[in-house]
Amino acid sequence: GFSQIGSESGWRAAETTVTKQEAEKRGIDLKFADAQQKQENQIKAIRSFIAQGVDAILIAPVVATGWDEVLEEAKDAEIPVVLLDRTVDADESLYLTAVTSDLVHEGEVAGQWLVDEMNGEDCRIVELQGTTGSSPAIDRKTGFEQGIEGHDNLEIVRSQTGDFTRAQGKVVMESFLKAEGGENICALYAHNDDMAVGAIQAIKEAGLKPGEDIRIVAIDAVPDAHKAIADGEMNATIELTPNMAGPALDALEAYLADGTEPEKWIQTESRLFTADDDNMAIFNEKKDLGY
Amino acid sequence: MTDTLTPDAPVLHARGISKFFPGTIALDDVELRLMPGEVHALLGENGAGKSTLIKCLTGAYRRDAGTMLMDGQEIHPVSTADSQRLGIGTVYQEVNLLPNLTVAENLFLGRQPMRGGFIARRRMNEEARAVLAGYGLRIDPAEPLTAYSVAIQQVIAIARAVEMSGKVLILDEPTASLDHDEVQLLFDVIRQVKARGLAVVFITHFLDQVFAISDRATVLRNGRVVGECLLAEMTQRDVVTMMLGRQLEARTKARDVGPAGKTLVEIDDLGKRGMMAPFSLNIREGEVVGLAGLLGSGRTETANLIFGVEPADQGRIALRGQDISIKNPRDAVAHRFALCPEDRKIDGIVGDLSVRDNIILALQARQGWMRPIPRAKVEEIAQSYVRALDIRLASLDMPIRLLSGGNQQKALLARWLATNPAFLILDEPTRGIDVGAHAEIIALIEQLRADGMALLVASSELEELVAYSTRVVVLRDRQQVRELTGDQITPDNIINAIATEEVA
Amino acid sequence: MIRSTHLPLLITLATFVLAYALCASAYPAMLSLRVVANLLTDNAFLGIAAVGMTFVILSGGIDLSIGSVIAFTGVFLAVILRETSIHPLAAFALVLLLTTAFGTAMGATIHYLEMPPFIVTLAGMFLARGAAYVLSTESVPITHEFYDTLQGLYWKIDGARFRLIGGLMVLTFIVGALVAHRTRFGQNVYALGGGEQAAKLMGVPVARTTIGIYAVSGGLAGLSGIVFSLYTSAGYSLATVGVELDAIAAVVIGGTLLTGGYGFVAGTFFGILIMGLIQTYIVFDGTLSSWWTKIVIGSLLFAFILLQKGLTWAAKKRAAQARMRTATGSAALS
Amino acid sequence: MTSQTIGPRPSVLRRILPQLVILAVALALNVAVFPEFFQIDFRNGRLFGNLIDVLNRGAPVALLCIGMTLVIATKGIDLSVGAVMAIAGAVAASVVVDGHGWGTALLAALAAGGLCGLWNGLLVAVLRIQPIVATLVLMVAGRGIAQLVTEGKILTFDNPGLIHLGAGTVAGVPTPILIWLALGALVTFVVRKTALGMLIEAIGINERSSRLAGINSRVLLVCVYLVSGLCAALAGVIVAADIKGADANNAGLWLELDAILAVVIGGNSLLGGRFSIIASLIGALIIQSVNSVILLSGLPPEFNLVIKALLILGILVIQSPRIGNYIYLLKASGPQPEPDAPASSPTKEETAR
Ligand SMILES: Nc1ncnc2c1ncn2[C@@H]1O[C@H](COP(=O)(O)OP(=O)(O)OP(=O)(O)O)[C@@H](O)[C@H]1O
Ligand SMILES: Nc1ncnc2c1ncn2[C@@H]1O[C@H](COP(=O)(O)OP(=O)(O)OP(=O)(O)O)[C@@H](O)[C@H]1O
Ligand SMILES: [Mg+2]
Ligand SMILES: [Mg+2]
Repeated sequence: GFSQIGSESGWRAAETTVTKQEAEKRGIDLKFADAQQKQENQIKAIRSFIAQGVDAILIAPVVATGWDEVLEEAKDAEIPVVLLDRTVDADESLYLTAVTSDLVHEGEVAGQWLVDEMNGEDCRIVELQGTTGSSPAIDRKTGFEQGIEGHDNLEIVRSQTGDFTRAQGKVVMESFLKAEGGENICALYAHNDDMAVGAIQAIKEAGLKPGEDIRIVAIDAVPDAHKAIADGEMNATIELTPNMAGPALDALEAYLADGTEPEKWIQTESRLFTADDDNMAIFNEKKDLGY
Repeated sequence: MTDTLTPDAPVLHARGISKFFPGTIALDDVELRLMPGEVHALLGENGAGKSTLIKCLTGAYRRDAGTMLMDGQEIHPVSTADSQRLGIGTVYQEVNLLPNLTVAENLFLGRQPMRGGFIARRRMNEEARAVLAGYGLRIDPAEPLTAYSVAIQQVIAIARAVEMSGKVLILDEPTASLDHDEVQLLFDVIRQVKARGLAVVFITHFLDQVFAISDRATVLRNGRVVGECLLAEMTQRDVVTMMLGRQLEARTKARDVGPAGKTLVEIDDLGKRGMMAPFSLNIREGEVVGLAGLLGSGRTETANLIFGVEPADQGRIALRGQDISIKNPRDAVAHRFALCPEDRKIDGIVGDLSVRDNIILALQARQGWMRPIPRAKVEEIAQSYVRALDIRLASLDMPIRLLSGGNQQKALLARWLATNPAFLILDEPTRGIDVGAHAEIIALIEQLRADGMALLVASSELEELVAYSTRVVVLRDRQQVRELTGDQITPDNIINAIATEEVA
Repeated sequence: MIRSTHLPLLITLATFVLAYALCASAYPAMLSLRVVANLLTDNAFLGIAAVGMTFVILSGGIDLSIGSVIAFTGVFLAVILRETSIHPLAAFALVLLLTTAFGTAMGATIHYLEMPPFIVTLAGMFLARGAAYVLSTESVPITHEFYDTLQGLYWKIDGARFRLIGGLMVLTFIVGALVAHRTRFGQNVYALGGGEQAAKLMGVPVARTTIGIYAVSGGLAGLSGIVFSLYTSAGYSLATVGVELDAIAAVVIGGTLLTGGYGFVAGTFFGILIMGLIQTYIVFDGTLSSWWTKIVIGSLLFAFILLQKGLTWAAKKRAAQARMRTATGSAALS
Repeated sequence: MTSQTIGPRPSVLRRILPQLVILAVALALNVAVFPEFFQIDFRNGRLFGNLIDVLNRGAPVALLCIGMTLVIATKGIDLSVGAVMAIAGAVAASVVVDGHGWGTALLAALAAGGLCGLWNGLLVAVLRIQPIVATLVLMVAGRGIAQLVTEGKILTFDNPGLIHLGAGTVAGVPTPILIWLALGALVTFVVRKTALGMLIEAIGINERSSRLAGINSRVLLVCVYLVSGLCAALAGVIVAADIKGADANNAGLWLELDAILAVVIGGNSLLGGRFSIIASLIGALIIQSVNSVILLSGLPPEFNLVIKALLILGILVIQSPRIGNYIYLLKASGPQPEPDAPASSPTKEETAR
């Protein structure tokens, strides 16, 4: 059983596709349950999986808290649980392993990139946050702030939520451009690529050159971001791999075969892509993954 | 009016009651004195302010001026619940019960018998059954209210009001939808209540009923009291003159039916299963066909079937010899049919629309939305009918729901006359209409007939039917049972026709 | 005694039984006790909120704020238990007081300012969710041992756990049904739904009843929030988005008319179970993609509405024919 | 915008005065948080300024509320418009991605929106399902259908014609502004120059009476939902064109609530009847101005919802009939608030369908 959050973003859709592909590759019968972005639906789905007697459960938890009870039930029923792309605040004994990236680290990489890029020059940064209250928004913000800490030349002057969507990214960027004056903004940090892509359009419409007048760094590395980097409209993106299921299923197979306990945290790589990479090639590679 | 007509002190004494609406002074310094153990008629034309006065007295409206004394103590009811607590039970003009509750729940709303903190449903039903039996109703009080006819609902509303009233019982046009027998039943109840020493306020436009049951009357005109009188000392003519402020010309009794023209509408075996047995009817131009019958005999159903409100599932209708198909009211309107419905509130008025829009609604609907009637024309039509039918209003722009009941009825009549129909169906055209207007409407029906229109009129008032019908069709249990023509048309004959097979 | 007024309830019940039978024939595992226990536990918070929604809808109103109030309650509890050392029971009392007051305020606004419930509760929805954000944007875990105690209370048969919160939901439904059908307040709610003007003229205390209804709904949303915090051991300001629509759907599937006046609290119970069943079925199926899940939920909702329409229509037709056969109205008058 | 032929009412200006005042206040708030709010310059071939943004960003809600006003006038409600936006955007995007022109894409999107409207209309007018439930079905399923079209991803396109609809300008003015102004004017004109407006109001107030007066209420009802679907489709295309991609999951999410709010702020009753499209459009601008205040204020996003709720609550309270009555009372010793003639009709007074 695989309890997915939903399909609120392209990245999420890609994760679903990849997971299904990985399962197919291994000849696993995957039961898929979409929670429409609601934790309660995920809990219901897990309970139903238990009632059905599946062999293992994959969850991409929508939020970190609130899983103890249902994980305990899974443990009772002796069904191993693997967490994908986010960990939970529960006792480690309740799940087999967690395959995640480090959200804070992603933010830090982005911050670090900007520090290197600016090389001591003054820079006024605007930030497009994810959905208020969601853990990627909180962690990526924290990470970025850690990344630029101690560099007084870098300053976040405005920060608003763009709800992880292109449309909001564009709208909020427009207001940033007006409130601060486009010339006064030197860099944009967006919590995901979709918002950055929206913001790029807003910057163009304001008569500025994205990527040159305003440097742009975002997270996820979705195909459109690679394209934007290839076009010189964006500077950097940090990959959050949609292939969480591969390592997860590997760990599960090993565990079910001979009881090998995997490590509690399998961290995926947070790779930084810049204009130095062959972005068009990556774009073509990724574009059919369901982003 | 300082001279006391009865020696007792009034149980309820309202003084200087005034009520203003935008553009209207509905009540102006009105005084009402109710003695214990009397039936007090409140009389006046449509829009005179009777219903408004009742609402001010019972706290449904806040009055703008005036004091109320109950047994000499000043009272200030600010809601109907308040007035109920003070012992004033009221039946407002339209049936005011809740269609979604059962009979018993309606009867006991707000004072349900309780046991252990919960409503004792079984006891409530039993008590309701007992109470209703006192009104000659043997119905299951656990059934929803809507399972019963409007007449029965009216009786239930009255029963509720009587049960609630410790001192005063107010009935606003309670008899408008009742049959003769039911009216008698109601009068029995009123007499009992009166004997218990309550004061009863009785509003109606039927003067016979006023004289049959009431002791005293207060007459309103244009929101002012024009007089208070002991009915024993008055004649009907005096009262009418007081109400209208003028004499009502005695009506010629002779019926002048004139020659009828060509056959306009032929109805053949029209019927619908579960609603109306098939019936046939021919109506000629310049002819008024009356529909008589008891409550629930199917008069309204007949009208609705012809007009396509409920599509018939058998039979045919022909207009001037040609078969036509009427599947909905729109088809009917297109063939120049018109139906002035019985229940004006639900089927007639479009409450929030202005009187002007209401009057041209049917005409506009027939013309289609593409061809709006020009402003000037609209104004002209509306003005002319307001004048012709003497509709009392502050302005043509006011929402029609603010008109008094009788004036709403006239506005609806105007709506259909504006379409210049060939065939006009009137369902209870005079319900809730005052004596003056009553006479005007009867005159209007005769006028329309003389102009060559074909009319089908359903009414519960036999005198009225007799006055204008060229033929009368009698219905019973949703079947045509008799047709009366010419000199056969007398009230007695109609009653006989309605009753004969009752024994069978 | 079966009366025509009980028809919608019976229809809902029949629909549930039928649907369950269909599901079980496709996946026999759905007959297990575990599934039944899950239905109760997983829908507990929704059920409790839906009882409040039933009252609101019976009166002809609507309450869009409950999802946000649930989230607010969770965050409030989590934050207050983290920041202070008060006992959870005291916190429960406090939060119930708060949410009831919130409902009361909405009811008062609706009544005294004559504003439509849809809009007032929409503003309430923004406000409650906004207040939750202000308290904490992060999801806050609750780690009080009292919570563990409460969560440890369950009755286990065959691996199925009947938990405290499921029981609480059933209790709420029983109390709700009693209040709706056997108290004056309940009758007044129905009266308001039958027609506010008529109810007013019949002496129903409209102000008190309206405010009471929204207070009940707010209070039950608070209770539901407590249950949700027990369910997830956390408070999260983004939780339970759109629960109001689920609750409305459950109430409507349960046979209550959105126009007010007609319906049963017990019907809502089966409405909740039917909705739960749909979700369980989709998970058991396990092949539906994200979008097909939405489409299937929408279609099933439509199917239920249609089924209800059809059954109601058939029953009405039968009743009309029965009436035609029996005496007409006036015959009942002597 | 137009003079009326049918249903003469007190002058349009008087009807929309409260909305105008509130809009002025909302704009003044903007100036308070951002003094250069009214500054507009010409940059990069387009008008550039906050005021333009308000007009431009208000476009989707403005378009939605044109149809929504008509639906609400018939005592209905359309919860599905957000989902229909997503469907229309997805259809338009997939059509241009398949290599067709922008005209075809626009037509296809409008057809899809029309179909959705038709479906809603049939459920409401023929199957007689309560509008809120009937449109809830499409609200739930519609987003799924949109995702089915895009297969869950954001369908990016670069057809300049289509993009022009959302992000382009005509004579320096952003296209969306022109579109909603034109559509608003067109619908107002059609509705008020013909008898449609009055007939729609009539069925909203008392459908039974209207039917008995010969109005084809069924067809009118279907038409009204159809118009709402078309408006939503147009809004969906604009939103997709604006970001050069169809985001099925997020496009128009919760916008139905904003549209309903705009209609209510426009002083239209949710119980049906009298309506004013112009007032609703001003309502949409008011909402967008409030959003603009939030964005320009620079406060942390946690406060967005609270601020929005409070501002909206304030606006609605000012508009409440009660408060209106008190103001009236102050001006002239008139009537008190009180029940109108008792309604014994079984139609419910207090509903939000
Ligand atoms: N809420 C209101 N707003 C404005 N005017 C009103 C309102 N209610 C009643 N009126 C006006 O007050 C006057 C008195 O109406 P009322 O209903 O009391 O008349 P009535 O004597 O009961 O007439 P009827 O015999 O037709 O029932 C009428 O002119 C009516 O138009
Ligand atoms: N919509 C309806 N649904 C069910 N029963 C109805 C409906 N309308 C009327 N009835 C019933 O049909 C019977 C006929 O009622 P109706 O009042 O229309 O007859 P009528 O002969 O026109 O009498 P009147 O016009 O004097 O009231 C009544 O007993 C009523 O209960
Ligand atoms: Mg009256
Ligand atoms: Mg009749």
